[in-house]
Amino acid sequence: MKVQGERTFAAPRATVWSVLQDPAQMAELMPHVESFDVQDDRRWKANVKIPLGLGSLRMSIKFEKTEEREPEFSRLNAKGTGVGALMNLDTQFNLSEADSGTAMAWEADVRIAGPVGSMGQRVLQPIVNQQVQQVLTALDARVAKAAGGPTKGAEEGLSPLEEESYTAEQ
Amino acid sequence: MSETTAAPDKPITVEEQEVAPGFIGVNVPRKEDRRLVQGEGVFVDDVKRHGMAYVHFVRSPYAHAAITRIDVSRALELDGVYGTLIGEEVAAETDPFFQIAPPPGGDLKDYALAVGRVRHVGEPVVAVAAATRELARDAADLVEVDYEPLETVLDPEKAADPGTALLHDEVPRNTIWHGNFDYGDYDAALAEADKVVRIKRLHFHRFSSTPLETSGAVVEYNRGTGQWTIHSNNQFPGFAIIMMGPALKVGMDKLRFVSQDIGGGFGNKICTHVQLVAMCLLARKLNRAVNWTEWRTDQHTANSHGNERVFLDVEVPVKADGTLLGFKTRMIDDCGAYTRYEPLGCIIWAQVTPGCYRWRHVRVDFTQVCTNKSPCGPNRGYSRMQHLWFTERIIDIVARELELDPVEIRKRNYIRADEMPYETPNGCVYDSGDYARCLDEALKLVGYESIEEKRRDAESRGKLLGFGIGSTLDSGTNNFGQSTLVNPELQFSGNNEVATVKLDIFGEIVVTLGTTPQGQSHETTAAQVVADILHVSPGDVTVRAGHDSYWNSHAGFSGTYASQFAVTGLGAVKGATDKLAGEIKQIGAAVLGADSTDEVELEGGFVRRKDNPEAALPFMACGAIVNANNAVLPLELREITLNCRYVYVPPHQLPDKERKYGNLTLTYANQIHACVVEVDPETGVYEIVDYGAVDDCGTRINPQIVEGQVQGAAAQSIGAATHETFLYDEDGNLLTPNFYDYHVPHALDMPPLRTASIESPSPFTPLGAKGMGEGGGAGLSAVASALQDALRGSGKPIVSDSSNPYHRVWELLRNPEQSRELVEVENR
Amino acid sequence: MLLAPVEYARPSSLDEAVRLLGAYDGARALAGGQTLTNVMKARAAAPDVLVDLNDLAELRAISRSGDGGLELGAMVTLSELIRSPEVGEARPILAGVASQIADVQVRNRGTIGGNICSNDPTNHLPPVVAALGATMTIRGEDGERTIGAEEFFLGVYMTAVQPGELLTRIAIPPAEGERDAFASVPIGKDGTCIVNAAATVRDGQARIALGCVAAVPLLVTSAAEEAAVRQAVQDAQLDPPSDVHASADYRRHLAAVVAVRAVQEATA
Amino acid sequence: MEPVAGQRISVEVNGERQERDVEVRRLLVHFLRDDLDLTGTHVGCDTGNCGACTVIVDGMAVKSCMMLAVQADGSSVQTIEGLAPDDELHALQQAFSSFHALQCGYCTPGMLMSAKHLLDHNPEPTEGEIRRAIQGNICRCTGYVNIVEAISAAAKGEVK
Repeated sequence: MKVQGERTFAAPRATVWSVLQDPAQMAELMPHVESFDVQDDRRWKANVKIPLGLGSLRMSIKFEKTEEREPEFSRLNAKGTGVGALMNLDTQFNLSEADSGTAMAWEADVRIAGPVGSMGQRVLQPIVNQQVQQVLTALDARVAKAAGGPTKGAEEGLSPLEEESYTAEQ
Repeated sequence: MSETTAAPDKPITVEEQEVAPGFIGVNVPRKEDRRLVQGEGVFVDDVKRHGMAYVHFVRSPYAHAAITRIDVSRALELDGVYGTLIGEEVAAETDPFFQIAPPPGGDLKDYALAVGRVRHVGEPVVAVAAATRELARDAADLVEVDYEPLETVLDPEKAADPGTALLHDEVPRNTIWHGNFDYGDYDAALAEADKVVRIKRLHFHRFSSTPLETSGAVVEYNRGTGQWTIHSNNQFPGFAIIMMGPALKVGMDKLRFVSQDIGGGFGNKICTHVQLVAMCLLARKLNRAVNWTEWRTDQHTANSHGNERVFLDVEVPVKADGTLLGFKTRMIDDCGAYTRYEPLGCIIWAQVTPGCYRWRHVRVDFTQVCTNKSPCGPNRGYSRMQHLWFTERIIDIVARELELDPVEIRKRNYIRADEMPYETPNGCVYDSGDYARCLDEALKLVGYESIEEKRRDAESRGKLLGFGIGSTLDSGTNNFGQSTLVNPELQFSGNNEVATVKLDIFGEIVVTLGTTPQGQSHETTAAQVVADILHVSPGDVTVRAGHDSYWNSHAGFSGTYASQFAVTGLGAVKGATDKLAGEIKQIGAAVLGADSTDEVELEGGFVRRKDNPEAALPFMACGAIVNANNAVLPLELREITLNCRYVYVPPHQLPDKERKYGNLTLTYANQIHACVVEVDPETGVYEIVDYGAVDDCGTRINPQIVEGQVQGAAAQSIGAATHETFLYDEDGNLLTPNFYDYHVPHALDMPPLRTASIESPSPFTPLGAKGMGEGGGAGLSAVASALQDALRGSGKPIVSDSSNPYHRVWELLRNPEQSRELVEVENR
Repeated sequence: MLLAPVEYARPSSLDEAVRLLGAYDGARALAGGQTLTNVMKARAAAPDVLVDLNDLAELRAISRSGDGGLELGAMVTLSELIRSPEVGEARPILAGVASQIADVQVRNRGTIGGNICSNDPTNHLPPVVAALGATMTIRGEDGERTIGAEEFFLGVYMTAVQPGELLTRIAIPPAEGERDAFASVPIGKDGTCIVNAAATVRDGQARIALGCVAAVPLLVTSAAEEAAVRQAVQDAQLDPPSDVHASADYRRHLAAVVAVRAVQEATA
Repeated sequence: MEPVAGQRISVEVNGERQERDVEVRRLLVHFLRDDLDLTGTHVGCDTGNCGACTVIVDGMAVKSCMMLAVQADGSSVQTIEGLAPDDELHALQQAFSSFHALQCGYCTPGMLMSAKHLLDHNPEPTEGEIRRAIQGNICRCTGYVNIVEAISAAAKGEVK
């Protein structure tokens, strides 16, 4: 399942970059992180509780930066395992200077397997879309905090459906 | 000569007292029913043993991956966990399963659990045994397995491409088997043709009959004798023993197979020997009985699927008058990750090479490849269904392109009744049949005479009406010699089945069968045959429920599969009963002072003198004399046991390996189905509004049971044609792993189903009967045919897939040109 | 398959139920269990405590409200909905749609509250309550709040009912000349919906809720003419999921079809 | 009262009171099959689709794989074993046999319980009502034709 989008932050590129490169800050973007452990500046682990509505799915996720070109490009891989579920996430983003601040073009390829996967795409696709939106909204807040002021997006409390440009496909 | 019985308005009901003497051909009530309607049947999960462990398999979440680490320690720490089994132990204690394919396809290594590598989602990796079902599942969740994902191979049309990843390092190009079949003189046929119809690609999809009872076993190990008792629902113990003995390195008598009631099989329960070996190892390791009951999700993700098959570059030479001369195609068959009954599917289709038609010139290039999907195995209509669907698609596409009437082109090309027995281009001998008459019956069932009125009526309601025909040949009683056509080194041929019939000390007639019925009513039909021969009532005959290889009533090919019981099973029953009747007459003649057995006859449970019916000896006395009072018998009669075993062996011959030529089965029952659909042009949603199924399986031992098989088989193919499909995503995850997404027909989905039959007795079988029950595949053709007809006014799309859910029909409506590109006609 | 270990309580009063839901982390209400039990079998959900609502008689009531509308307790089963004379008089669509859900056995256990709280995108009732403008009353230890469908449905299997809270009542406004209809394209006859839509029409204006095309039922309003309805659905720029039963394109196409059919049936 | 992981339940099954200690997570179907050895109730899926586990709880047909055993505490449950006295057949059981409404017999107990529930609430069902009543019971053998005929005949008293 591929999801991608673009958004702009009212913050300098260096600020956005610093947030996206800091495992500790990244961790706080994720839903319900229960524990967190940085191995080195490229690899870290997190135990998260992903809400699936009827219940939540505990996963231990290994993150690894697979590529980075400061200050504009970074690629990240995340492998998650949990009871009855496997997740593989490949995500990358491009940062560019924009008049209002920093523009980020991002894409993510999320794959979920195991019994949870058998719940069907009709269920998982919307769930993934929503989780991605929450991460992005949290990212807004993070960047704003780092930049010492709210971003446009966070200010208006962007709801998933109002996201500037956002597409999902299988 | 054949007789027609139109479909009864109401199904035939049966009352015991109405049963007349002469039970063959009568609807005797089923002996199986009473226990089953009371919930007193014994299915495998109903078997319990003291201290029994429940087993849960840890299965692969990856389609293709290397196993880098397995840690069961946390599972073993859990209270109530008895133990585990992993691939390394299996590899150490067993040999890989015997492979039917010749090298290099046959070089792959297949074990009871994944060894070092997983090749499909759901493949068993670790088995965990615990005190309860729940605990076993809990412990399975504690097993840690690390995987290194590998490139997956999912597209059968690309599997053999150079550079594609390999599933099995020993198998180049993922090619399990390749062979050419060339019958008649195809090039001459092509030269003679007035028109040549070419079809780029036809696709037969993956599905299975998904028996409602999943696979399972309760296995016990006797340390003293080194023998396993395997209570299971495996439907072909003869084959399972052949696979398991060498793997476990034990003789066959160490593997005792027991089953009573089996909740449907349809071929899908033939290949459980893999899990059964894991059970045997666990039972021995833990020294306790172990229960494995497959979950539905596991059955869909990791049990036998029907073979997926693609037909490429199809070429059909046709005469101006619509006479079909032959066909040429390249077939690619996808058998999934392992070969467990394959590559037999690469030859089984050839039993019906020309389908129902007088095609004399056939050229087929056949390749079977492996992919990272669930292993395939026999599925009702095994391998013939795919091929027969292909022949029917050809007929309808040719008819559409050459604007020939679908009924007329069939009648013109059907093999005729007066040509029977008919030898096909590859040497198979169709024993009997009248396909044209079956078609006429089918047309009556769906009211074909008024089809154009119905079409107008549907159009007035905004619906597109379509009419379609499908046919199958249900070839039965395999000649296992056909296996040598895929692997000349194999030492298999012929077929056999066993029955024993005894007259016991109290006059009880007891029958044991070598078969493993899953709803086919063997107890009932066997009793009918015995009753007729011994002149008693079926009620007087006890047929032991189920199968037990310890009863000494099984042979190398014992089991219930491939449409053969009416021939092999009942042939054995008849043979054994004839022997018994002879022995009873010998006793009777001696006791009643007759000079020869010709002077006595059997009647109403007595053997009596023909010249003086008063002089009669009850069967009970015969049983008592032989078993408990034999000193009264003259010496020469003391060898009589009244316990008769008979092995039926069909008159098969060795096929010609070089030419891939010979008769591959003994009987060829015929089914013609017709259906009428109404399509909503706005959505592609369609409904089957009329459905007729005609079956000709020769002499019917019990018409009601035959009709039940016809209805059930039709329902399965209607399900397969509409919503049932095993689809995978790009990572090899099955998208339909349960009955929620794998939609099988329920009572509201089923169309009005009408049946009729004609009887063309087989000249080659003991009772004139033919194996039957697998003919449902006709429905897949009939539905595809009807949909193509319904859409003819919407851009003449070609229906090229056997799976036609609503969205595919909508695509055809939306973009007919795309499907039209598959077809071209060359006018000479 | 089999459930993970879980604890259980069957309170006999609403207050007790709310207290239990609040007192235990990972506590979850168990209504009919026709969805939750299956998700727990797959271990895709593993609540720590199940609070069984089946003894709460006050949640089983069906009554006409003063304004002629309907008050439905969250634990009213689908079978009770089908048989209820009140429902038949006030909003027959609820009975009609309920009778299309799953099968008799499921309808005997499954509840209206459970159906909308699970909010599987293929469920029948979320679009219906959205189209009817129903309000949901949620009770927590700090009291009750009543919200509309737009606030209630948050995502797949997710609603405004927070941990420690309970859906107690669904209020259906009086018809007052509104006519309702439901249209769907299911898999087979009355199978799982591929796409569905509920519509209410009054004075030529239609309120349509589309199901199966997003995480939550999608509400569109338009004039009741076919062209207007098609336009309204197109303007909604649907981004439906693709799965084994339908591509996103097919769902998008069907959404317009069932919307039109629902409106046409309501106006017929 | 506070949540428990297991409890002693008392259920009236086919007219007999049964008391057992069960884990909360134990499904009613496994309570019947494994704890009470009433193996006539079958399991055919893990998603509540197939209906092989259908039993009647307090007069209502339910799928016992979607109900916890503890939820049946204090209830009255009827299974296939209780449909008729040991030596007798219920009219539906006789009809299923007469009309050849079963082949492998695996779906039959659940099918019979759904049919019984139907006739208890609707003694004279139409064919459509019969099909609707067994929609939640999957049969892979028969195509349902004879099952529908059998239920109809049993309702009309056309079988002895």
